[in-house]
Amino acid sequence: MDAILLQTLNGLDKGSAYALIALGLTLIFGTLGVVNFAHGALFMIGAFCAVTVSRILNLSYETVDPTKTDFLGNPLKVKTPYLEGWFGPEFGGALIDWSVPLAIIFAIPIMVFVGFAMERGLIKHFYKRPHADQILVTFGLAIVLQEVVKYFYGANPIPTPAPDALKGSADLGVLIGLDPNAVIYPVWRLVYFGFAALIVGAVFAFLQFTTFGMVVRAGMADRETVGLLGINIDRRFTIMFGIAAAVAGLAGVMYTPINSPNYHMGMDFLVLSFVVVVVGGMGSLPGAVLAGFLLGILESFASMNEVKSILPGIDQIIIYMVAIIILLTRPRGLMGRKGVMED
Amino acid sequence: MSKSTLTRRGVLKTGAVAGATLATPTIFTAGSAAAYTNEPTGSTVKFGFNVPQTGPYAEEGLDELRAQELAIEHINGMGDGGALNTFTSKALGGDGVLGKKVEFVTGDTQTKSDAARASAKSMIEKDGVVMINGGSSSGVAIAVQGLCQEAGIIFMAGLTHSNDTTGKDRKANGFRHFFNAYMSAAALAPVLNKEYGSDRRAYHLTADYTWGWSQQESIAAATEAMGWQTVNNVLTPLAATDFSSYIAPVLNSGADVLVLNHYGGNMVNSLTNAIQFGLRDKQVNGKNFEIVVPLYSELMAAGAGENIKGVYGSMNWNWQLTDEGTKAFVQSFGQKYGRPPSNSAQTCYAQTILYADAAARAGSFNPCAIAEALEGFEFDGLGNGPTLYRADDHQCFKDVLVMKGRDNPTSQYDTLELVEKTPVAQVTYDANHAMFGGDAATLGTCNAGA
Amino acid sequence: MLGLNKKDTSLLLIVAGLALFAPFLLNPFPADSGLAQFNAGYPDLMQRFVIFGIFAIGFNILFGLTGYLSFGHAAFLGVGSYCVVWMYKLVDYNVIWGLPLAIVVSALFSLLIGFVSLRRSGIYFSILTLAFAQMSFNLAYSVLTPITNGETGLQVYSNDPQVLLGATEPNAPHLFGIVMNQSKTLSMGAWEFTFNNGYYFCAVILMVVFYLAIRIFRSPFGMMLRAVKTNQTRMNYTGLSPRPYTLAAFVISGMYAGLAGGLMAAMDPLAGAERMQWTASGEVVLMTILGGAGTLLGPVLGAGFIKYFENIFSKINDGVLHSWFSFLPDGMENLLVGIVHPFVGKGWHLTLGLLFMAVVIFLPGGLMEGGERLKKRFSKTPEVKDPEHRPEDKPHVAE
Amino acid sequence: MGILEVKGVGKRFGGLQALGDVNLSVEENSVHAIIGPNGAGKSTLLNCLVGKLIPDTGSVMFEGQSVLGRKPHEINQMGISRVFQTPEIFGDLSVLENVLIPCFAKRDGSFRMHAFESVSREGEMVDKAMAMLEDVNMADKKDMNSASMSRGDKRRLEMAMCLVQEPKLLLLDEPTAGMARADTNNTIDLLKEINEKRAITMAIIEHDMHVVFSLAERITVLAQGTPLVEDTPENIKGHPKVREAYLGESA
Repeated sequence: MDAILLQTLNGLDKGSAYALIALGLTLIFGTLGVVNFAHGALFMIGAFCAVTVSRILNLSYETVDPTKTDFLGNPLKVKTPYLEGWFGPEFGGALIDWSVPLAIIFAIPIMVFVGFAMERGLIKHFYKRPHADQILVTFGLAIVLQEVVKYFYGANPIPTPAPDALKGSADLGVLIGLDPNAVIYPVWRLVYFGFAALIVGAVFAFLQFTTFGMVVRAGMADRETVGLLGINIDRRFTIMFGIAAAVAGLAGVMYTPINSPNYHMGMDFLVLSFVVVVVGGMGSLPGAVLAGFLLGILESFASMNEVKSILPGIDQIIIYMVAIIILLTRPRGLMGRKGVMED
Repeated sequence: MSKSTLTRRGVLKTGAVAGATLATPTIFTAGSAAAYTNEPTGSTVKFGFNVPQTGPYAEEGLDELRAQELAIEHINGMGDGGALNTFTSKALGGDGVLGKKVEFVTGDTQTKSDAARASAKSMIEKDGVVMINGGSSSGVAIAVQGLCQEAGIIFMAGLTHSNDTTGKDRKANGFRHFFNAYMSAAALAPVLNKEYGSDRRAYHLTADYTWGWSQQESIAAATEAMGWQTVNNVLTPLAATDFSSYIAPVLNSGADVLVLNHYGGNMVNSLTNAIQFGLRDKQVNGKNFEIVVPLYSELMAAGAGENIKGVYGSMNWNWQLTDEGTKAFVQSFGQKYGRPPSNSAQTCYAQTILYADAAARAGSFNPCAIAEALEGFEFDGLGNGPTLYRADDHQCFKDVLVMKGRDNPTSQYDTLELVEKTPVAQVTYDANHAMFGGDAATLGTCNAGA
Repeated sequence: MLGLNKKDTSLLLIVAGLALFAPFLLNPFPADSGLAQFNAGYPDLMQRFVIFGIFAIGFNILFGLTGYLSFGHAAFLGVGSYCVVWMYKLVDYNVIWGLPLAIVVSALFSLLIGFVSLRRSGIYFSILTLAFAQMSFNLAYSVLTPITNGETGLQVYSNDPQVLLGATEPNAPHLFGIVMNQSKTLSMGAWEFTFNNGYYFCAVILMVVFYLAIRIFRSPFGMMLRAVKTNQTRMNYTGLSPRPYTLAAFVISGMYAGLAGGLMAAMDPLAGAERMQWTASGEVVLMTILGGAGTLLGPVLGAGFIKYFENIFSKINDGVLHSWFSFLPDGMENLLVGIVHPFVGKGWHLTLGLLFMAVVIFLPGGLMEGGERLKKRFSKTPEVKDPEHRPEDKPHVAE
Repeated sequence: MGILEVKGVGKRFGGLQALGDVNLSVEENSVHAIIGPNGAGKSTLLNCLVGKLIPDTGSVMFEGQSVLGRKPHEINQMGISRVFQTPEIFGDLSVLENVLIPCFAKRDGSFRMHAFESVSREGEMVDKAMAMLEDVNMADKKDMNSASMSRGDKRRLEMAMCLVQEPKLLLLDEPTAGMARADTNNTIDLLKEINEKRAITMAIIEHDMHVVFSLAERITVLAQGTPLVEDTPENIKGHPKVREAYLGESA
């Protein structure tokens, strides 16, 4: 019982990342009809926004501590962040401690800008090109982006911890009357799930209740007709691309305390997020979110010892197996529309 | 630096020579004209450094490359000579090897057996290297070692920790300076016993490929021998990035120690996730819950950040050692690159020096002569204290370090503290040990190619 | 000749000529000059050019003709390799046992995967093939280790049965005694040219399969495959069933992949699981698009292009750069090295990524289109301006 | 007994009764028009005939054999060809190849692995295709990329592709939609000629009454998924039910 509860939580948490990435991918796909292999790179750039903010907050001046030596035997240079110097260790330290949540504020404009730049500078010219060309050019872009990040930040993972207040774990089992230690779950992962739910909700509300969203939804359904109404759908689609980039970026920012970010984390998620999108049904936003959570949960359950002892290695292939089964039984994924991406 | 052939005058000269020789009659030379593969004929000899330069281990590879370049400098008599000054063998005189200046070429293994073999082949076939050194995974090491055996050159392994490299996959042309999973286990077990007691229940998470199994088998055997129980061993996919679903059940399994048989990105993530779940803050069976990471590396420790505080693991070598060889190497490396070397860098440095020294002692670059010179070679002064290159399996035997994540690091490089230097006798095993392929494992015969 | 028209015959002859003289063509620089870094005429890379050329030719029969984009062809490559190494282990080092088996097994495997995956089209098909290939890779790396030797890769051990191994037989892959990794070197002054048995073995096979590919392209079957790509509705209402045609193309391309994988193991007796990873499938997709999907020669060019970058650019380290620019004053030298540094050596991925983008932006039809534009410019025929035609134009099939 | 006998065919889409109890008989060598206002179910009926849709009830017999449950390509192989409202051709292929494909389909059936024969050596097939192109005055365009042709040419090409199969029944979905008057008349002449010379039975769905009355020997009027009347053009012209269905006039 507690094991099932735990794995459900894990599934929801994994699913959150899948769902957020797939959501952005589907937005781009549904509105622009572009297969964006660089979407994983956007996730990665978001994560490195957090790294950068944390580095900036940690900018330090050096003082020499003659009592200690460094690895060469020279007097040790001790670094003190400017922030702590300016605001005192109390408040300055708190700012540094909260660098990941603070990074959200910086990441949104940066990601929107990156999205605009990508769409206007590159993707725009590929609307009418075959999907294969789109794949090639965005894949090339993804490689370039990750190599640039690697050049500046190295290939090693960079630890980017959560604020102290949100570290550690919460005993959820006690809350529902189970034994202590039965259902222990990391606080930050709960935050991540809540954050993902918030973002998903916000995107849906935005599309559902604003005029802008209405036009975009109409455009997703039938681009030409909306264009005929004299609405500048292209401009709106550019904005959608910015939003999709921001969603991927925020998913990345918040992911950094869960796993130390590295330059290839985008590629790690890319294949999986495509599987998620396709299982959900190309062009269907609810489908992407649903499939994200579904696959996250299935993956978590597949890694339980009880399951693995019956089917060794099942956790290695579960996602792909489920994808195959769903695609064979439901031709267009869980919630896909007819005629999208079947040519 | 290494290849200064394209000077302006050089270009003109080669151009002229080219024009002249086009008319000369063609000569067919079968590869067998030489006594052995890539016998150096000119005034230089080429080493091949095959390290991961792209992919997750790129940083590890970069550090290996730094150390290899430094070793070449020292062999060629540039810089401060580093550990050559402390090395017990004095065959190298700082004027290259056997009167030849040492050059090097580099390749990218991408941490894939296929790509590693491709770049190794390119170095052998195109650049004519006499040895290959480097790498940061056992799969790659075994694949390239096999290739070098076939091609008839020497392979000086870099970071490879699987028992198989000098176990069932050992090769006459391959040599390993790095320690292995068995040694890790042998060194760690007594320390764990001392720190955590003999009544512990261990839960293993193991990367689902040969190295992971090899390490898990070794650790389980060593810890069980001192009274621990192995509650469970769960295999995790190599591609896994989020280990939450493997870690969540640990707390309720009755285990009070978690052993993470992971390396690289896997280790960084699984350890980070384990700390997130607050495992080390818990009490199980009336004891503090503990985590062990049997194989540490500086770079991965840096990647895991503060999560490694207080976590035990083992290493081949660390820059904090105080022997003369280590000090000389760290000083030299630190002056040049502004950072302390990692243990994989030290292995590659030592391997390059050892190869050059063996060639100098053997008086030839013939791989069989070099193999003979390395087999049973005892030396000191390269770090780790007295070391033996065992003839039976081409494995180095030396002290193994038990490390612990430092609680209060003073700098970004000061992530681990040295707990114990396990003496070599304690980590020595028989060459036909069951974990190393038993009696069936043989080196085969040395292949000089050609 | 051989049932080909004049144009195709000359194309075949060009490929044969290129393959035959590759050891010369790929080694244009004297062996001891600084530019020798760019020489690609050593056995391993030449073999790779040819083997990946075969892989891409086969992939193009599926993707270039029918438009079905498979992301799982690396699985067949891996299966081919495993077959050949297993034959080494069980029978002996003669490649004659393994290669046919590699083709047969990969045909069966692709029939199975193709039969299931072709129930869907478009990206759904792509993801299905991707899923099958990733499952194969993940299992080969871990659970199936008894069959695949997992991470280390399948190789021959001295205690393997090798039932037919004779006492005098070479202990390396060979064809009736012709050892694959043996080479002869021809020195002409400062130049060195290497002639490798394995390379010529692959090159002969390349010519055969290239010839077969031409025949397929020109056959009614090839025309039907192009019809599949263009308009399946019309096909159905013309009394033709698209699926068996597509499945046949899938299996043929799977056999090409299996053959290529088998040849990899024939050149180098080790089969690694990474060969089956999605990145390997992606690589052949990139090769085909980069060279020009639907063209006969394009995929071979694309394969050569990518393998060249992987093997040549990755080896240019700072030391090499310094030696190139050493004739300049120190400041200039360091500046130039600094500029070039991020793009070579460990940065070769960056160059490759930039080139992908450049090719697909400026040459929508791949390298083949670049070649054609050059040809047009030099033959000075009046160019027909057709700006509207351009963006919609898919790569012209069957050049 | 007609060449095509439709009996009691009905088709529902969810709550919508698209076709209800349609009966239709097409005589051999005749031209039979199916007319009706928008939404009358003409296209649904056509799709039921060619295998794209399977009717819920009723039977469709072609030359005494049922077509129900057969796939479109099987039905085509029985001898039913279809011309679309917007021409469906093989855009990437040349004009000649477009016509060659149905030639091969006719000769080799729905699938054959003729992978190592050369198209250019199939002289008989090429001759046949060329002859067809001559007939529709497109021989000079044989090497053209068919996607770059005018709409009229595409329509002619599609017609040629159907005719070269020598079908027994040709189904035409608004063959003159969007055409100028002169082109429409040309098409009428072409279809007449085909019907007479090649002895091909035709069923036409058409809006343009001019076309219908120029060509058809019998007309079926559909309204709301059911046939109102089936009669000769003369009788249909003045039929009160037809006027009502089309113009909303009460009788």
